[in-house]
Amino acid sequence: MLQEPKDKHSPNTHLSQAIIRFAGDSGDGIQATGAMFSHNSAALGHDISTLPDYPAEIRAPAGTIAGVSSFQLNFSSRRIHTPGDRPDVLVAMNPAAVKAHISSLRPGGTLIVNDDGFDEQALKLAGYDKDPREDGTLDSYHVHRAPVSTMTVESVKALQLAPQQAALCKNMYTLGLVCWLFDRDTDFIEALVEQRFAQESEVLREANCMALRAGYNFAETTEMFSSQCRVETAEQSPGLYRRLSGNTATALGLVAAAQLAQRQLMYCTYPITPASDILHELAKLRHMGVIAGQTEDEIAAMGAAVGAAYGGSLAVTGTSGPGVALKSEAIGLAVMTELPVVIINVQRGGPSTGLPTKTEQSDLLQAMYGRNGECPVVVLAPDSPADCFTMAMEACRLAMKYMTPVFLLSDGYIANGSEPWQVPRVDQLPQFRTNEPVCSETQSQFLPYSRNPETLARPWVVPGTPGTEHRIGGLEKQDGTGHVSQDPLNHEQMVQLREQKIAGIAEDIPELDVFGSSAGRLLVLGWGGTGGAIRAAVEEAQAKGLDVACAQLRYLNPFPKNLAAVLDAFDQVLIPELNRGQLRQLVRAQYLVDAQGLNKVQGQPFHTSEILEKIENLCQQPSEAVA
Amino acid sequence: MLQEPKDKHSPNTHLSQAIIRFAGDSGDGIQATGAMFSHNSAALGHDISTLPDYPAEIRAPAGTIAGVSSFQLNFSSRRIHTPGDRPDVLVAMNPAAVKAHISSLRPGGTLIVNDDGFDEQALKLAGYDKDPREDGTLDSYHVHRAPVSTMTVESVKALQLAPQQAALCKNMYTLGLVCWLFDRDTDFIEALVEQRFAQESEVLREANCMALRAGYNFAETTEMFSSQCRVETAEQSPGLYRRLSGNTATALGLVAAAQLAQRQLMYCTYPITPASDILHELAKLRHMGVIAGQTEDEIAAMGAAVGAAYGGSLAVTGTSGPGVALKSEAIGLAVMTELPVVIINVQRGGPSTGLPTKTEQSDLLQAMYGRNGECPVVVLAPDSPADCFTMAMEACRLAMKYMTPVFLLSDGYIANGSEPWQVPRVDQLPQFRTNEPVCSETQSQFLPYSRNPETLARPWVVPGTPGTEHRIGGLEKQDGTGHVSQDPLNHEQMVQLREQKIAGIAEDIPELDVFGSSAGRLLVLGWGGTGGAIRAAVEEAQAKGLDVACAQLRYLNPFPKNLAAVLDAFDQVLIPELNRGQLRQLVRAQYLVDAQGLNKVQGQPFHTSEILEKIENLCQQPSEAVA
Amino acid sequence: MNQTEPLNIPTYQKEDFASDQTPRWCPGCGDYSILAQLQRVMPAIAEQTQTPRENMVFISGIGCSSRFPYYMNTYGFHSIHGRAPTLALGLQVSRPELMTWVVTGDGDALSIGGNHLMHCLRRNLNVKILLFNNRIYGLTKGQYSPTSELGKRTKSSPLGSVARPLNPLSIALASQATFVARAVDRDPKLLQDVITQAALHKGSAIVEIYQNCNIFNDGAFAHVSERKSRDDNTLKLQHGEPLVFGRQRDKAVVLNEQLQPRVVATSEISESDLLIHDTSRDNSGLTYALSQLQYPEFPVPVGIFRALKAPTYEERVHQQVNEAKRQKPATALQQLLDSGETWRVAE
Amino acid sequence: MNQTEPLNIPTYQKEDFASDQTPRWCPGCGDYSILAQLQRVMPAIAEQTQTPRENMVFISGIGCSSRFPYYMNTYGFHSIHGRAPTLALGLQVSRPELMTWVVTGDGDALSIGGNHLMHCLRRNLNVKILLFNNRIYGLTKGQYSPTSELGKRTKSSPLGSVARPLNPLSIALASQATFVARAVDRDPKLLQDVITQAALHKGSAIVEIYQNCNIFNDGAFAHVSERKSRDDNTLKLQHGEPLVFGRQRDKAVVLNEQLQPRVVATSEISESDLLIHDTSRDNSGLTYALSQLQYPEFPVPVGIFRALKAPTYEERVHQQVNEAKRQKPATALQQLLDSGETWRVAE
Ligand SMILES: Cc1ncc(C[n+]2csc(CCOP(=O)(O)OP(=O)(O)O)c2C)c(N)n1
Ligand SMILES: Cc1ncc(C[n+]2csc(CCOP(=O)(O)OP(=O)(O)O)c2C)c(N)n1
Ligand code: SF4
Ligand code: SF4
Ligand SMILES: [Mg+2]
Ligand SMILES: [Mg+2]
Repeated sequence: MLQEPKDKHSPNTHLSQAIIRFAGDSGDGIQATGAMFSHNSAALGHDISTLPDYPAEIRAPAGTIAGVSSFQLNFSSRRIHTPGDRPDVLVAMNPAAVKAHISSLRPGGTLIVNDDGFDEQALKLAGYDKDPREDGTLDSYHVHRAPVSTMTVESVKALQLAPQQAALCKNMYTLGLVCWLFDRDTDFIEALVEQRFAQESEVLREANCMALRAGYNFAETTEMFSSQCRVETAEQSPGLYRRLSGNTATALGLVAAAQLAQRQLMYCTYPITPASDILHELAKLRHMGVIAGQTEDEIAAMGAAVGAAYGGSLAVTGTSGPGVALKSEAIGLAVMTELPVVIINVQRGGPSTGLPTKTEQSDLLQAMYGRNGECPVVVLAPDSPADCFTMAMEACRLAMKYMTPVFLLSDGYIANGSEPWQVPRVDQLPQFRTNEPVCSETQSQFLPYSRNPETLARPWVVPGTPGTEHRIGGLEKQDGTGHVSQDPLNHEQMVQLREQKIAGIAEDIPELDVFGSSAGRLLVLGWGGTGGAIRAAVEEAQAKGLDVACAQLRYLNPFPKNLAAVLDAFDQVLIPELNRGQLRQLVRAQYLVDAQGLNKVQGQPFHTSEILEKIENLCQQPSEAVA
Repeated sequence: MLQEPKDKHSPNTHLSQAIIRFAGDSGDGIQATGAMFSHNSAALGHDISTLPDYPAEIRAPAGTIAGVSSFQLNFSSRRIHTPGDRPDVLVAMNPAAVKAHISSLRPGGTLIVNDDGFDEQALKLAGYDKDPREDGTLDSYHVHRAPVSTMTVESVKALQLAPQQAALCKNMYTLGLVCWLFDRDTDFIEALVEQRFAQESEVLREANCMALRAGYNFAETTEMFSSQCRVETAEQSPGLYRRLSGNTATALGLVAAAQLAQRQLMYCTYPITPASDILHELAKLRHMGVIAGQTEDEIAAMGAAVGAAYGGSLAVTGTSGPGVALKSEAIGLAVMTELPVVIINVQRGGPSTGLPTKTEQSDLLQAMYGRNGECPVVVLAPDSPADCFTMAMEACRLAMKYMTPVFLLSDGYIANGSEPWQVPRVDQLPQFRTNEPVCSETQSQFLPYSRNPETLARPWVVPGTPGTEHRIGGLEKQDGTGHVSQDPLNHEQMVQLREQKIAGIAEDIPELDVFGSSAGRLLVLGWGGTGGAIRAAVEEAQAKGLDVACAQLRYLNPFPKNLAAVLDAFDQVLIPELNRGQLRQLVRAQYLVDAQGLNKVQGQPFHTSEILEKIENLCQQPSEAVA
Repeated sequence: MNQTEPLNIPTYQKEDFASDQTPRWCPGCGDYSILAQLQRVMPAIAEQTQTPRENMVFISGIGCSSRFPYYMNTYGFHSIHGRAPTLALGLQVSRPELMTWVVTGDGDALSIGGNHLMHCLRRNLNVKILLFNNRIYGLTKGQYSPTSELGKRTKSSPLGSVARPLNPLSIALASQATFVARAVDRDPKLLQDVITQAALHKGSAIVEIYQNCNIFNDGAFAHVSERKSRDDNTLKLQHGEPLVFGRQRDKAVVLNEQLQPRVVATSEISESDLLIHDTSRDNSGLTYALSQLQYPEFPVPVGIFRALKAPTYEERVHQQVNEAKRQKPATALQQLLDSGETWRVAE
Repeated sequence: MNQTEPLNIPTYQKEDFASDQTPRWCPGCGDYSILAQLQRVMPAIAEQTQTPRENMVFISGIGCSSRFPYYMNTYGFHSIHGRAPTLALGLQVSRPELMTWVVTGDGDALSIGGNHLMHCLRRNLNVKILLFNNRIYGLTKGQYSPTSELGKRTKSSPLGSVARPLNPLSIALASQATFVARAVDRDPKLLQDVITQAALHKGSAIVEIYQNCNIFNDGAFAHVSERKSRDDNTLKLQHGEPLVFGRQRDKAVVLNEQLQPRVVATSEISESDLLIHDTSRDNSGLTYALSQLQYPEFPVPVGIFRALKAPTYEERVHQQVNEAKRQKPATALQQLLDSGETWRVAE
């Protein structure tokens, strides 16, 4: 039933990888189920990658397709990069879940359905005229039916819960089934349940564990599945690991940066999907001195961040695309006043309100150009959930060293997705330099727009410093003094200085790594959250013998300084993006390279297969002669 | 003293062109003086082009350089395109005006100074240690000194005005001097004064005329100037002409469009320099049913425009760069709901508050990309003051025909500058088609997102129409029905449809005109307000025998469909812009052409000579072989 | 575009105002009740105001509450967060014959959209604003809102919110709203009555509706919606009636000369000392004082605080247009183009 | 970063607060007088609050008034239109030891920036807001502002403005501002006094300053600034004093039984019937009623309307931080990273 189906139904098939997707109503606890199974998998030593997907409504109408929530997990003995394209196993709690997800189940895959969810009303709500379990629709899958709801209620009878409450445990029952299927005991998950309900009633805790064990036992006893399978564990370097989502990673990266820079972290924001969780994480850390606050809107959040930066704090604001639109005027102010602010955009489907809970990469050009005037900023993009930690720190480092706003472009996919993260030791994290004025600057005539000759940054002198009282603002500044200046040549010079300051950062960031040989037929160039899918596709293509390499940009402005050379070394360049070609635009304009696009704008991440197909396609075209 | 100084000081030199600049304190009436002399010149049959320039302060400190206001006029017997680079005649009312402007006076040019303005205090304020009239500073000019203030007061003594009021007429006195210098009588200007003071006191009217005549007579009597000169009149096709500034032209274009489309004009805005005058013009037209109103901010202005468009009005909003930043979220809403809104950006120096009264072209990429998501809009840019009329109408036409937001990128230079405009006959203006639903659409199931197969526009069905009640909004829409849809493939399709709709407009706009031969060594490609300077430079270069042509883009998105072919026909492409290369970015990305930039970011328009020099430069480089 | 002929309004049923979309709120959400009551009174409103369904427009921002327009079979616009009043402005000024409603939440109206709300009210734009106040951000899953109590623990304020809540109706009065009212999701009769009066009002009408978010802020308004306590905890405002409340109508709210309110037993004061509610007071001082009454010290006033006749914004605009047209007969377009600094070049 | 040691504040002179930039307002502009009075009282403010000059910050938006910070020899930030309170929020929360001032205009504060103002006040952020109200847009050359009178003819309203003006102090009170005052550019003593009191106040202080724009709206406040009429047209509010005014102090403002204000001759009422001004009232009803008094029907109240003690926003934030630290001893960064869904891979 799984990816290496040597002997399909013999006991204990050993696999290197498996993809499972849980799907059900928003109220069915799908996200929690998925999270627990993921944690369990990681703890067992698998590499994991997850993809939660849920509707924009808080609780969309029960039983409808619009109300289906899902969670996909890829776990493997090898290093994996994505949650996988098509699940090997689909768990569907109701007809709507079948309807919404069956087409992605791998042919020959395993489908586990909750039979109790299939009454007439439910079928109708899902838009089924006939019962799909009976009309042949599911013939190409291994279908396993279980009266999950009934048996769950049965299993916790001893606790005398209200029937509704009892039924809430059905996700744990299913998890029991799945545990058996993958040949793992329920101890770890029971421990998770203990933790989770530690603050709540003992009865609930007990009920969940009972349902879990009941599911496990049912699978064991009834031989519901003809075989078990076991996914090999991955080789991992020793140490402490943590399952980390992108948003949590971002929050941790900010806290780490603040501590390393010895600055107070001020996170000023206004809630918006899918960025709000960064706020929620940071709000928990008051005891670490973190100030995370909600303002009246995104304009105020950006204004407050500018004010906090002016005061000497590590100022960060987080939002998604529509919020960036509102912040753009004040970002311009931060550019003119040359203050360090990190602006996080967890990108979602656009334009306008768009698809708030879906992922997209369509705010790159907004980050680059979404302001009046020549208004350059640094733009970074993490390429996986855990990389959000690294790049959040990097954003802070560059902002404070160069006195500039820095965009961090995350996206819904990596923000909500998770992967194992080897927890770094704090004493091994990079040291931070911020741009405090050297002593001489505070003496005699203080020049707020004097520049560090190396970084071109101006000094970060904050109110409260005696003797350096000065005035800044959004009007063009005179070089050095920072006074208002309408002088034509000064304006030109300042525009160029601001440009050079950002461009010069290319010297301070890592060169672009190429995976595969450093020259050849095809380079797949990606950025940000598509990193996993591209890497997986290129690995597969290389395994097939194709002459292809890939490189993932995490620095978008400025580009790594070897990018020109990297591009030059390949006959063809393919740029897959979850937009209509925004990086491609930048690369073509800057390097005059006829890069091709692979563009998907469906609110969904790339499938490895989509990229692989395109690679195969391009590699099959007759290659042009190269000098 | 002027451009063709055959016999410098003989009476009645005949010239084909002259450039004069008036400069003085903000309170000296410089702008009014310039405007009257311009009108007079135009009425005499010259082609004219003007450049007002004033400080950001309402009334900057008197006597300082920061407080100097100036007005330049180029008038000619030939078709001219710019206000000229360096004046032949400079009128300076005080030392600060000399200090600020003397360096641009053509060597050998004429300087007229108000001697009364040169007391010690004034010299100090202007930063002169020594009197420039006496220390040799002005040796390379023909300096004419007159005690303007004293003589003005003298000349109106009969009227018994308060001395301060009398002194206010000194600009008219100077104008009298200048009239004599250019051999024109004062009748026309006296008539202008009559009009201007028609509502005000007769004494003031009289005083101004007396000062004017006194100046004229003084020049005549004292032989202050050794000669007069006369600029030939231009050949102009018969008809009614009007001196028109860009902002007025824009306002008139909107009014015309509304009438032609039979829609109510709703102009929703928030004041901002240099766009406010469009509001002031439109506010005067309530009697024509125009509704022009001020909202609480730019966000509200854009929101109100969307609401007005939804209601079926021709909705327009006007602002400058910082205001566009604020409007960007709601512009995204207009894209998603596919409603026709014209957004005027009278560009000024940026970033942030920047240089509010200075010109720049640095908001092109903001117009293209300054929103979250894939959010395409139409972008147009008039290339001269009078062209604002044409392009404002065109913006309205495209918005309503294609149901889309349209950006109109004016700039401070053409908005405040003026030129003669042959007033069109209304019955010869183009007819308008708006996208009202055909009858069948309102019947049976109404589909608010059905599309006109030719334009891809959706029907403009407005509240109040029985039977077509429907709901729209910022969430992704289902094709056809317009219902909220999270369907991945539908999203991709809608993103592409919105893109194609805009791209398709290339079929409905004029091809790009090339001035000069349609193929050759160098093409100078410009956009918007640089049109005049580029044209003038290319004319001069061609006159020198250089193989150069030029083309001015007034359609930036989509580009005219022949642009690829035009670019292809030249060995080299030069793109002069008042920014750091924004059009160049677009052209390079789209056509992979190694276009070069000539970039000026000084808050000032191009000088013809700057472009000419670059052209000469490029034409001198050894040309590469072309197939 | 102005409709001047008397219209022939069809007789509508409640169902005529239900769109074909199924509401997507959480089961038990207070929004359902508000939708139901609104749909119920729409036929009467249409008839009384002679407004056909196609002239009704619902504009909303973003939030759970702002999904409202999808469920009304009228024209509807689900706009962007906080900006619904701005769309209403453009629409209503260009089309005064429409009946425009704004549906908004406490975050939408008072956090990101506070300024637009204030300016809408001071303009007295003819628009009916329904503010669903659940004292929480529903759609973004439970952060504190500008009406959340000080100290409120939410996802974004795990240790309690640190800002004092805004009082929507005090702000509305200070912004010179001409119609101000409060209703409760669980009190259908009151809701129907208040909504109907708001619809009949000409000018900016704002109705704060206490709305239970049973997922993120359940029971926020239990004190005014629980049957057993609500009469003791609410003060039903009725024009011309004294400010008396309580299940036995035995308590009264009075103000002393210093305009400081207090609760007294009706038995303790003479009838002539009772304050009589007057919705038509031009001066908003007393009404403002009422809007400041806070539970538990005071009962929560519900019903109509203020209903004042005043010219609407769009009336003023169009009067100006008409007056201008009268004074200065419409300039033909040609004439306009031909004006200004002109000269003629002869043939 | 908190300064805990007692500071040794130098003794400042007026000149110490003047920067090296020459003011660029129009000759005769009311802004000059405000600048002069502020510079005059700064030494005393610094001393009384023990705030050294380097801890003073002036933040402004955009407008003529917003050029103010350039002329003060303190830290200064000329930000963007309407957003000064948001910068103040970030600054003051991260650096509570600073004394942050916001300088703003009627357009800046009430048009584009209305929402930030409202939220700043409800938070009670410790910031002193000087609102220069000239009832016009100065910098953009003369369009009507949100405080322009109905019917005001300006460049953008040649036939008269059509929106009712906002009352800044009523809005401030409805937003729960803890210090509310009004002063006049031409009354230096009042201005000095009010500014000093605002500076001493802990929490959000808003001072509306009537400011003459002699270029675009000359004489807007002649009734309260002309020597001969001003005593008859203003009501000087003084804590503990009766609401009496007039050159002869022969008139009083009182409330009738319906709590509606009216003017009476002092001779007509007994002294005990006089209303005594109390700036410390928690309930804002009466103070709001005072803020509603409009010339010419009533005198214009000037001076301090309200001055109330209440915890500031940043105090609440930092108390929470401190309390959290006490309850949950600071997690080391390593410990934080090591938490969550973890497992260990053995060597
Ligand atoms: C510009 C912008 N910022 C933030 C959001 C996210 N957002 C959507 S609704 C909402 C608040 C909802 O609260 P409320 O207005 O009280 O409505 P409710 O859901 O409680 O009915 C927020 C913050 C957004 N959609 N747009
Ligand atoms: C986003 C933005 N919109 C508009 C402007 C233009 N603008 C500058 S100041 C101002 C209003 C000034 O009025 P007010 O706040 O009353 O200040 P005053 O000049 O009267 O002191 C406006 C509209 C701007 N700078 N930024
Ligand atoms: S989250 Fe709250 S307000 Fe939103 S639909 Fe659910 S119950 Fe209603
Ligand atoms: S325009 Fe008015 S407010 Fe501005 S500086 Fe001049 S007088 Fe003062
Ligand atoms: Mg809410
Ligand atoms: Mg003002």
